[in-house]
Amino acid sequence: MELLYNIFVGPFAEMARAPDLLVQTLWEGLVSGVLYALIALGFVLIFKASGVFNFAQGIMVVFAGLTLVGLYEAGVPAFLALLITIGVMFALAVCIERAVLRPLVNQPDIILFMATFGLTYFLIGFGELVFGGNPKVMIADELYLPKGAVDLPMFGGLVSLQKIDIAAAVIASAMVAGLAVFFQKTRIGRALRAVADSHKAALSVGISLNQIWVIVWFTAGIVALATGIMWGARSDVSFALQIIALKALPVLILGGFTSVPGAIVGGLIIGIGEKLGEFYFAPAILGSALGRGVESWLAYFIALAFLLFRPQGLFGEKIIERI
Amino acid sequence: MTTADDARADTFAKLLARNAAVRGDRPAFRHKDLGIWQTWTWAEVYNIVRALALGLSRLGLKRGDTIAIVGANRPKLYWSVMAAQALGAVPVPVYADAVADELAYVLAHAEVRFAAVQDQEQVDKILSVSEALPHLEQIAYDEPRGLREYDHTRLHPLDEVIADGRAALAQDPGLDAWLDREIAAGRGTDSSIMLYTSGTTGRSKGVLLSAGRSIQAASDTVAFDRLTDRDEVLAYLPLAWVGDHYLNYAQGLVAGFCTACPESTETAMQDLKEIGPTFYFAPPRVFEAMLTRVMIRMEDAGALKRKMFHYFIDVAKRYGEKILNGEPVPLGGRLLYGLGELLVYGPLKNVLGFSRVRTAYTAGEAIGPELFSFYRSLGLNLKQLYGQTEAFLYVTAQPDGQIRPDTVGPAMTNVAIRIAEDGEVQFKSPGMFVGYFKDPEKTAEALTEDGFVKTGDAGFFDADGHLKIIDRAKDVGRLADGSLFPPKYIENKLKFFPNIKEAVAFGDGRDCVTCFVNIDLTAVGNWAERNNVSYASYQELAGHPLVYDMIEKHVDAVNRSLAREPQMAGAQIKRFLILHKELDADDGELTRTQKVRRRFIAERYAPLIDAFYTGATEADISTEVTFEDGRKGVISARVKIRDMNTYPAEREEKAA
Amino acid sequence: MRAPGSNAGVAAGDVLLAVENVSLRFGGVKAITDVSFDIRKGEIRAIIGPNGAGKTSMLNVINGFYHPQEGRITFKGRTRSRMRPYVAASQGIARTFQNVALFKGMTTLDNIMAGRTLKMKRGFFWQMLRHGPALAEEIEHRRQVEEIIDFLEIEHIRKVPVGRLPYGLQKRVELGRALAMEPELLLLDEPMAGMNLEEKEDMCRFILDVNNQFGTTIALIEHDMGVVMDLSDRVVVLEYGRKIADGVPDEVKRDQKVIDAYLGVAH
Amino acid sequence: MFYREAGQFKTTYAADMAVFPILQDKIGIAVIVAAAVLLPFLGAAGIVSPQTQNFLLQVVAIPFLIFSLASIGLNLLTGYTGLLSLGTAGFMGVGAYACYKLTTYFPGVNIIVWVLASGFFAAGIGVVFGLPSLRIKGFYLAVATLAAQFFLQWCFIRIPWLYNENASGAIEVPQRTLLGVPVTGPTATAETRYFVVLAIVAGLTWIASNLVHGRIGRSWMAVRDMDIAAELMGIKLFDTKLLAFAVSSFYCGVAGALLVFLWYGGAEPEVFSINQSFLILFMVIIGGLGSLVGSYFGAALIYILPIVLRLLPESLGIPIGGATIEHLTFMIVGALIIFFLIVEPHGLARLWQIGKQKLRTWPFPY
Repeated sequence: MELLYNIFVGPFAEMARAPDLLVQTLWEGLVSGVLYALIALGFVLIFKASGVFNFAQGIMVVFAGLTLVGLYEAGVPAFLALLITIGVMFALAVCIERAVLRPLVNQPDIILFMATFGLTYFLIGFGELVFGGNPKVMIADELYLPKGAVDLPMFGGLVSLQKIDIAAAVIASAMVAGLAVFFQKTRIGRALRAVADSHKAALSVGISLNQIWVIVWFTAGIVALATGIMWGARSDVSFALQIIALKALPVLILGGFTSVPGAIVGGLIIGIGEKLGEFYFAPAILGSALGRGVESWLAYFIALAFLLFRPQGLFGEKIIERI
Repeated sequence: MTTADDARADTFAKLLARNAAVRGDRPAFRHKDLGIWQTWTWAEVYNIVRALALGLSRLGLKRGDTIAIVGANRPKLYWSVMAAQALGAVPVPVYADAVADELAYVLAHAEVRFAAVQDQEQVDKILSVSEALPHLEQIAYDEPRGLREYDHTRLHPLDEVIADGRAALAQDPGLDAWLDREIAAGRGTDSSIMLYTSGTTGRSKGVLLSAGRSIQAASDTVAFDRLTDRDEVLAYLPLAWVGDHYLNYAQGLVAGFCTACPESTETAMQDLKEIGPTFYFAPPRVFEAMLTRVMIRMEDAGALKRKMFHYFIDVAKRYGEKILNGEPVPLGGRLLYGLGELLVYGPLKNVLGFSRVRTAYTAGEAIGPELFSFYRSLGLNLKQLYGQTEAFLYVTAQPDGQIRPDTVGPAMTNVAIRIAEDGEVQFKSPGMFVGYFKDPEKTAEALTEDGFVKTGDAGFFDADGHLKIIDRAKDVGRLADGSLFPPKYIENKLKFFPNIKEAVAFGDGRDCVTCFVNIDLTAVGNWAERNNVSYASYQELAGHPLVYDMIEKHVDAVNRSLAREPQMAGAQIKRFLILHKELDADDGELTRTQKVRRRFIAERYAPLIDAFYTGATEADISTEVTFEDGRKGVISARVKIRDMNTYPAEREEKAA
Repeated sequence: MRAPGSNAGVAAGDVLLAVENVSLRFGGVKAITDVSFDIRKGEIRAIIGPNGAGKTSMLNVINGFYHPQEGRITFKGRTRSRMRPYVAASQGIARTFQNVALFKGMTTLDNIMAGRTLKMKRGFFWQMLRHGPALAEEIEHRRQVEEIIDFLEIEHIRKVPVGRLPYGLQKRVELGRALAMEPELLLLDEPMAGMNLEEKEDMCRFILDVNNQFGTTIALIEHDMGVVMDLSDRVVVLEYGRKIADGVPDEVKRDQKVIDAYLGVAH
Repeated sequence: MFYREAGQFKTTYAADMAVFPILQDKIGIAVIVAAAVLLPFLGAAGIVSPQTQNFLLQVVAIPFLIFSLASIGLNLLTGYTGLLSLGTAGFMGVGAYACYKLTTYFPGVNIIVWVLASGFFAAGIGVVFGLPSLRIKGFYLAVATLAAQFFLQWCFIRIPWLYNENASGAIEVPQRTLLGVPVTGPTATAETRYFVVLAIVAGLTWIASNLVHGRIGRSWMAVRDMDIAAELMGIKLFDTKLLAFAVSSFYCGVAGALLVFLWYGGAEPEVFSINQSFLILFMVIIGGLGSLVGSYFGAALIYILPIVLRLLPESLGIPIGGATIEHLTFMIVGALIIFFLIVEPHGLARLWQIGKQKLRTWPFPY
């Protein structure tokens, strides 16, 4: 009885009691949701085009961030460093295509999945070898990313929005829009969509599969870089980040593995859900002592619960099994 | 098993009883069935056979009846033979692949009242000719598959016959005693089996063998090859062939060893490998096919492995046979061979299923010396024997350590052999046949008045007293100077060279031996490629001087070897030519079984033969040929003739 | 190999399975519309019809893989509105598939052994030890499976992973797997699809042998009209998910609707 | 080449269905077992120095065996039943913590009993997180196992009761004895612990092989290869999958308990982090999905190889900083994973099979 109260009444009462806090929380959720979405975006791109579930997306984020910072620390001007980093991500895409994807073409998904694990390990080792293992501070200022916060008076309280978060949201939206255009309008984009359906189709568009892979992984690399910068600016650039790659899984489950908008929506649901759970439900149900840190698993439970009712995901339609 | 108790056991039924008593728990038969080697001990077999015998007798089988045995090597069929013999009936095994009317002929001629067959196929065959078989009353079959719909008034599953026998024995203990009496009533003089000789010449004849003699012969050879009840054989040869009945059935019962039956013909090789027999027989062509398969498969191996393989095969060529014959071999050689055994010979014998073979025999036709020594050099104790149905197989066999590719060994224990003045081999043996069934004249023809069997083969003993078969007696001719001329013998010697596909020798009544040679297109073709000899057609290749030189070497080698044999020295080849076309069955030059039709060829190529003896160095010939598509055409060619020099007959050196 | 007493009390000709007014939809798509027919004990029943006529869906309904929105299925006297795969299997309905659905990673032997899972009773404990009763049971069933292997003449591929087998043999192994369930009703979905003539003849022989040696009732989908006419006792014809004819081969062959359906004449 | 199978024919189904039907294989296994048993006596025999001896057992043999056990567990689930799991470490943790609680509450009871018993707790949890497999497959299912992984690890951190409110927040393994000999805790010698681990791992491997060669193993593989066909043959998918989850988690649980009690001697929740799960998964993939022997190969490669890599430089006298070696190791392991996936997606087990086949048909190539 009391439990039921703690679940269905308590939290909402809490929200109602301090709406400004609620807004704050929602905003926080929104922002982390955006970043999840960005990572998920990387997954979706690659999954669409090469059917690979790219576990390495997480480390690519870290790697991109580290390269950028590392180069800067090595004395390279910030924006040059940015360009070089982009170059590095391209090189990385090419290497991956050559060394991993091409030899493993037509292997079962699980194998390619595993290969990206291997890739992750390699990049971790490489990154640490080159830039050292300890966390770095993102060169936000040098990249003219906004600092500080704007405080909006709301419901008799103040909701403070970090400028960097706003920037993140804007950039993320811009990126999504860009990608959408890229997919809908450009020839390559259409080719990519074609590949998602069938590899032959892609060839008929006149682009070799290998090229497409390079492009896709490169694009994913750019997304990773953006994510790296944003995330880095909020906390810092460390290898711990790669774990958040796994957060993308529930996001994708909700959004469906191949849908860009799905990735966004999923990301937001997860992000906001997590924060709400963290601040309202968990303490109410588990008590303030236990209630902390549920973020680490809540996302998966949300996705799981969701799956049990819609196994095909948010945007996928019902699969009819044939024999 | 001592000769003493064989003397007591003078029928197979008694032998079976003895085995059941002496080694009741030793395996007697195996059959790869339902995925595993089902195994029956001698005691079990004796038990089943008794039940089966009773079952058959309840169906009406009596002493003196004949019962056809048709099918592949299956325990139940062997047991049917035993059961019949226990009742004093005479089993008549028939080739499973015989077409309906051959089958009809044999069954009718043998007046069988019963038939024990393998499966639906054989049943159908018999039923299809049943009106030609007035005597046939009952048919028992092994595999019920597909037969359940059939009318079962004359048809019985062997299992039911056995079950019926069992039931009867269970009810009436008296029957046991009756069975014992029946078995005891058997005499060594009774006919124990009737084997039909394959009818190459005229209708096939039913060779009657007696129990006592068969067992005596088997005992001799079992002793000769020291076979015991620890041995295993794989029975894959046709039931109706004397070889199977002797090697597996008779020797099995005498020695008490275990006979294994393959699952099916397709799996025979695999089954051979699984069983790993200790005693093995195969005709030369089987060994030849096996060697070819080995070489082909090795071609697919990696370069390194291939090199190693061939290297050690050479090592084996050098030392293998010597080691096998217990001759002195340098230590280095032994070590090298030992290494080869580990790396090549051992594994090879293993994959071929020969790992455990103690004694292997081949017979039936001449075996190429190359082929023969290949297997021996691997350490496989392969030997030759000479025999025929009328002798219940063995006439001669090679004792361990005295092996030669070109002889068939000295007379087998208790066998008397003599060479008639016309060169025909005649023998008197413990296992020799009683007579041809219902055919006293032919029996008389086959025997000399003093009771020796005429083999119809011509041969002679070499200095070591090893018999050497040279040809069918009727084909052996004489040169003008009276020296022996055995065409087949010479031709075989030539054909052992891979480059020579066919050879036809002439000389009967002439003053010297001459010979046509057909080159083997594939072999010579390869040779031509390696020595970049270019050619456009078979004809051109055949006429090529270099090819002539190569063949000349071969002929020369044959002459040398002939010179080494006093009786053959006269038959050395004086002149030869290479035919411009392949001898072809479509042109009637070969029989369908690829045997040369000497006379026909002689007529057809008369101009060439004349050229031989007029001393011309080349001759023109044009022959009509039939092409693949049946069109007729004429090839004409100018064929060169080579003269050969011959060697004086040398004193043959003793074989070590 | 026959399930003991499987046709106890049921004389040949009795209805083994009856399908009544079955309709099946996927979303808006109608796969089967109001189809009724029956399968009699011991007969070979063919289901034919042009592509997309709903033949396979029908089989899927019969062994409970699809659940029809309307209609009833009566099997061995029990009427259900829908079958469940497990029930169907344990009640004696076995099945082969249009495009072979073997367990690729397993050998011929294991595939057929898997067919006997339902018949194996030994629990986890004994399975864990793989001795005593478990081993005895395993051996017993192995023997039975060997009977099937012998029956289908696939001794030589006993221990070959089925993934490596040619298509024709795979189909045969699949039949063996179905037989291992000792079914009373055997559903064959295009058993001869993609076979060469010789393989087809073998398969025909096996199907007939199964039918008359084990008395197994068989329902088969087949495109090869010759085969259908030779094999089947009765034929039901579907088109666009509806039944357009039902009867013995000869009358079906002469049925105008059937001819049209196959010649694709516009209605 | 060393196989001499001619004459090795089977006259009973029992012999034909044996796990090692070939004589030469039986011999091989016997040799391996003997070697494993004799390993701890190398020191006593003076073949290796005591330090090396200790190193061999403590750093190489014991953990190798434990990881092998864990990968067998995961292999039963992922390799045999085809259910991808990223929660292995979580289930191992359950085993470890269960064992810890049990032995604190009932110190009297023999620790071996608790080690095995803790497997059942893991099995229970495994089943719970296996429930979603009723409806979801493939990567989707991986989410369920990830949920398990993170939830369980969170529990290990957040629930003090689990680690008896130790200030350190970690398990400290108490001393427990078997027949008076200490098997856990600081005083337990490497030899003793090695033998205990060896016995348990060997025993469980034997059981696993029995399972996969029988009805249950066949149902698992049937579900893996073609679940629809399996279902229509009367194999209950749900039950089969849950059983796989249970058995697999049991193995992982025992492995976890061994890991903490007979190797580390104490553990923070970090030990059971997602990375541990990945390592085990690598072992299974590299070793070979659906192969028990493969699990051992995988464990050897993924666990022992880095050790070798660490030792290599100094043994070669190349001066490299420890950290650098760490990083290099990461890179090499990562590269190796990709390399093996490329040369043989079916893992070392397949390579082993191919090699064996070559030896059997030697000198023929096939």
